[in-house]
Amino acid sequence: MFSLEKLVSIIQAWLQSTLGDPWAFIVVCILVGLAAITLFAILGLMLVYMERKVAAHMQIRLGPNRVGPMGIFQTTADTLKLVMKEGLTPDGADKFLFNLAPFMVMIAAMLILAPIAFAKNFQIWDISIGVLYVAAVSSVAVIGILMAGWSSNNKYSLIGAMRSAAQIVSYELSAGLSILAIVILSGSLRISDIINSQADGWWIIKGHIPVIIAFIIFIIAVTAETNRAPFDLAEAESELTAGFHTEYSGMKFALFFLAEYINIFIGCAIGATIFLGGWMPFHIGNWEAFNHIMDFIPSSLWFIGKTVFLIFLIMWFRWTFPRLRVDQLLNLEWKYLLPISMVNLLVITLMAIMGWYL
Amino acid sequence: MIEELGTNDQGDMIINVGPQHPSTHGVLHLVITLHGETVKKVEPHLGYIHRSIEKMSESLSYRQFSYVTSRMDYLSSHINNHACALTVEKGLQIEIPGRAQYIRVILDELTRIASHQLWWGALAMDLGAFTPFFYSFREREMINEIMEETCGARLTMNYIVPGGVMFDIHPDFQKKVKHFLKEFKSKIHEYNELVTGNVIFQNRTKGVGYISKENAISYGMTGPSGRGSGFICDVRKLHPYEMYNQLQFDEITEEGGDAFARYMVRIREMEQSMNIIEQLIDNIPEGDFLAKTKAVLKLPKGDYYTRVETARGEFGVYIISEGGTTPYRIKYRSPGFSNLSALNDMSVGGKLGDLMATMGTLDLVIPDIDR
Amino acid sequence: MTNEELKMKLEELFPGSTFEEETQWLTLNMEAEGFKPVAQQLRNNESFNFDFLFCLTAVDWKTHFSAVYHLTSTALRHTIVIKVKIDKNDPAVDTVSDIWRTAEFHEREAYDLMGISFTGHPDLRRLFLEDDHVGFPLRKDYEDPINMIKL
Amino acid sequence: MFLKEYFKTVYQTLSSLVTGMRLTGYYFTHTKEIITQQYPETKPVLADRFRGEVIMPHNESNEHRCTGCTACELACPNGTIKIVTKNEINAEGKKKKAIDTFVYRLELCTMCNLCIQSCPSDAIIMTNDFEHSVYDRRLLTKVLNNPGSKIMEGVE
Repeated sequence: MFSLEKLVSIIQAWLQSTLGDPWAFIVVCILVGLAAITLFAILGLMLVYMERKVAAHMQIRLGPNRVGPMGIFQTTADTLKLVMKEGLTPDGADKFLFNLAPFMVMIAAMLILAPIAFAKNFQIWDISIGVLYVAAVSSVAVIGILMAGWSSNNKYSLIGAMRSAAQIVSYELSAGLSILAIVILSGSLRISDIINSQADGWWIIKGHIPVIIAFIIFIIAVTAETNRAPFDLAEAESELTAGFHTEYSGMKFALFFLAEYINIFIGCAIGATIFLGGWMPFHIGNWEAFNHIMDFIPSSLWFIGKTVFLIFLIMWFRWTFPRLRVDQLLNLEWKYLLPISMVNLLVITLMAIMGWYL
Repeated sequence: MIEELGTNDQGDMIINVGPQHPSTHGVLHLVITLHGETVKKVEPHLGYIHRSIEKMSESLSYRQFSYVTSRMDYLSSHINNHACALTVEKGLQIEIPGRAQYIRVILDELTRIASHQLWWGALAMDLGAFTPFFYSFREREMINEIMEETCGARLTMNYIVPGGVMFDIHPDFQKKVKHFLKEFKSKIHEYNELVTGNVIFQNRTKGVGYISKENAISYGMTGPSGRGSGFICDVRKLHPYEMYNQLQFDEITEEGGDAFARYMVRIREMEQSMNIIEQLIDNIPEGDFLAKTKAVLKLPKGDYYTRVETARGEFGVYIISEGGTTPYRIKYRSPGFSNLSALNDMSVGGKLGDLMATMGTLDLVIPDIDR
Repeated sequence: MTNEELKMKLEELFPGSTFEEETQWLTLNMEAEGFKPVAQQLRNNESFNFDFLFCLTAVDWKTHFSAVYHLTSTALRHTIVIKVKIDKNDPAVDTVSDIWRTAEFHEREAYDLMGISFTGHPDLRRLFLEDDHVGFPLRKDYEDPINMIKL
Repeated sequence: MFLKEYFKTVYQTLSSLVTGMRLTGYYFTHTKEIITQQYPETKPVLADRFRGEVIMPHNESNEHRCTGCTACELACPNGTIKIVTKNEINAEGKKKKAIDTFVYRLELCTMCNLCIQSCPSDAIIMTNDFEHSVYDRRLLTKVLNNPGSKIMEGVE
């Protein structure tokens, strides 16, 4: 059976035996970095293509269909075009911050990749405070967006950045609280522990209605945090033309664009890990035979499948709903999501104490 | 000209929305003063697509001048041509054949439906939902095909000419129109599911861009925008032309005065238009489609004013003739121009997003405003 | 009110008003001087109640200008046309934008294209053309050798 | 009471959102509803009356029906048509007016069909051709009568 775990351990063993202790570690680090960047590029291309196809089919269109079979090279061609374009810096812009901002956004997105378990025992860094780390780092992205909006010296950008800041800061709360619900149930902040606690069933099934509520709130919060419609106020193109990245062009624009999709992927990956069991196959209690069959599907496929399902859900939102207004957006968070998730957290704590889950 | 400073004394931001902006639907230029997110002042700057059609028409003959009006409100080009033809016919006192009247009214109402469909998609797009646009275009395409078959063009038809219509209708016309009505009736529930009932949409439009009835009249807001405030202004009812007085249909008014009321007026108006077409489509009388007219048309000296109801409101053609072959002075009273003048009043105090909802429900067509 | 009643009432209120014959609607001719009070009367007098100014335009008659106001009453459903004669050399007339709000834009348009200045208008600037444009295009004597093509 | 209202709002909100998603979901899964026409491969079927371009039909012996009466030139609102006439001497030795060149400037044409309507001898018609893009603007100025063409017998 194919397993990423074996592949990694073979490579690691080979490096250890040929290079010796410090060098092998350094080479591993470089390899991991390269793999992460490659993963980003591929993910970006795949997700943009997926988005365009999903959008097209919902809008009774065909979508990209010219470059390559089914248009699969369309996004590659677009990226090539963006790479070749001139990266303009406006005259009145703060040049240093303007050029730094896309990298800030990108680095923030990359950092969250560390604790994500892509497959069984296939994780860059199984940090003991994994969930906390994710919550902390994901709010760093807003600095990049604020930087971009402020330094562009464009009023549309500034409004977009301010909206984005207000939005991310607010929705961080309910995202954190809904993650916390699972932390209470599983009793650990470590990602691998959370996944292992779902060996006899995913939390969304084991946790009954309170966890489903937490899951819905989490999905809404992720949509908002990644600035996706119906919460795409930061770039609301019918109001602010393109929001905080109005002035960006070429590769710097591409980095923002990529970061948006990476953020979606990461948000959905976290959601899949916490609520849907990550790489954990679908297990039901003590049905040994059924569980065994499920184990035959590689763990990486389970993870990717769940993540793609969540990504699809978020795309589905985008291509169905109109955009909220800025005050409604904040009302939704502070009047509805936050109280609900707080009460929900209490209920879940009670559940955890009394052991009211499977 | 336009303040380049960016802020005024009170520290408000001054932003140019347009002339290149996704939600101004063309080259409308609004200079808005923003206090944070709150709109304090909206000042339209027009003229980016001003072609001085009124001056052009002074050198065009009475057969030629109406084609230009298709380029004003391009979404109700039929109705604009109709108004021009009616004015000339009034001046020459031509009796139009019954068949031509039926064809004109059916095409007018089809144009109205097509215009409202496009508006529906564009409004949803202004509010951030992209998908409705494609659904509305799917149905609009059917109307375009009917137009193409009968009139020979899809947008700027120039089909209604003084004395009747340019050609007879296509043999398939009745069949296609009935097919369209059936299809559209089976699809209109999608409009309600996707947009009307959507809670986000309702929150974005209810109570937004309010204008009272008195103000609407004072600003001369006509058409669905005026009727959304309860202003009874349907020219088809008040000053019936062609055979609108023989038809059974309701004038749709809503009392809300906000964006949602204007939205509902248009949605319900589409149903009324379908109702009108249904009454006519099976009864098109046989006979001539074009009355006999002289080769060179000369309007007697005098003033001629015709008002018709386009998809956006009351469209007036005011011709002053000195007895020559060309108009001495021609004035087009375009509905969008008056509707736009109320925009400042409607959007002050709202958020930036509300401005887009207000503009969307006013259904502005910029060439119609600039002329 | 019918045209006859309107005519009588108007003659009673403004003695000496002249009317045009054989027109679509009752047409009142007047000079620019006394226009504003008449307009106010037409709007505010209960028996007229002309609250809807549906068209405002200006015409260049070569010897003089005239501003044409089409008014209708949404409650009483009668219509009147007022033609105000304006001097060619000093084209000015009182604004009605404080009576009918829609006049604000229509007067700017008339100012922009015909060059009639409306006294008391809150914001009389060019609407379509650039602020530094020379001439008023809808006047009959306007010449623009570059943009106007004679066919 | 307050709680009941609150939950009712939440329920209505969610159900209205789900209704919308069901519709887009339906179209996502039903690919037969797709209406995209792939243009260069599948050409659109245009109606006979579709006005694309003015042409002057010629018969097999290179004859057209245009008498050079300039009715179309007068009817055109944009000066799209320019007719240059010449005097031809026919078989009986009489002078007769005939067209030399029939200049049609496609870039000025608005397809209003007034020229076709005004033509007394049906010499010009509209075609369905709508693919007018060229790399040089001069190519849009066309001469509609073929070189060496003559007026058809019997057309006055």
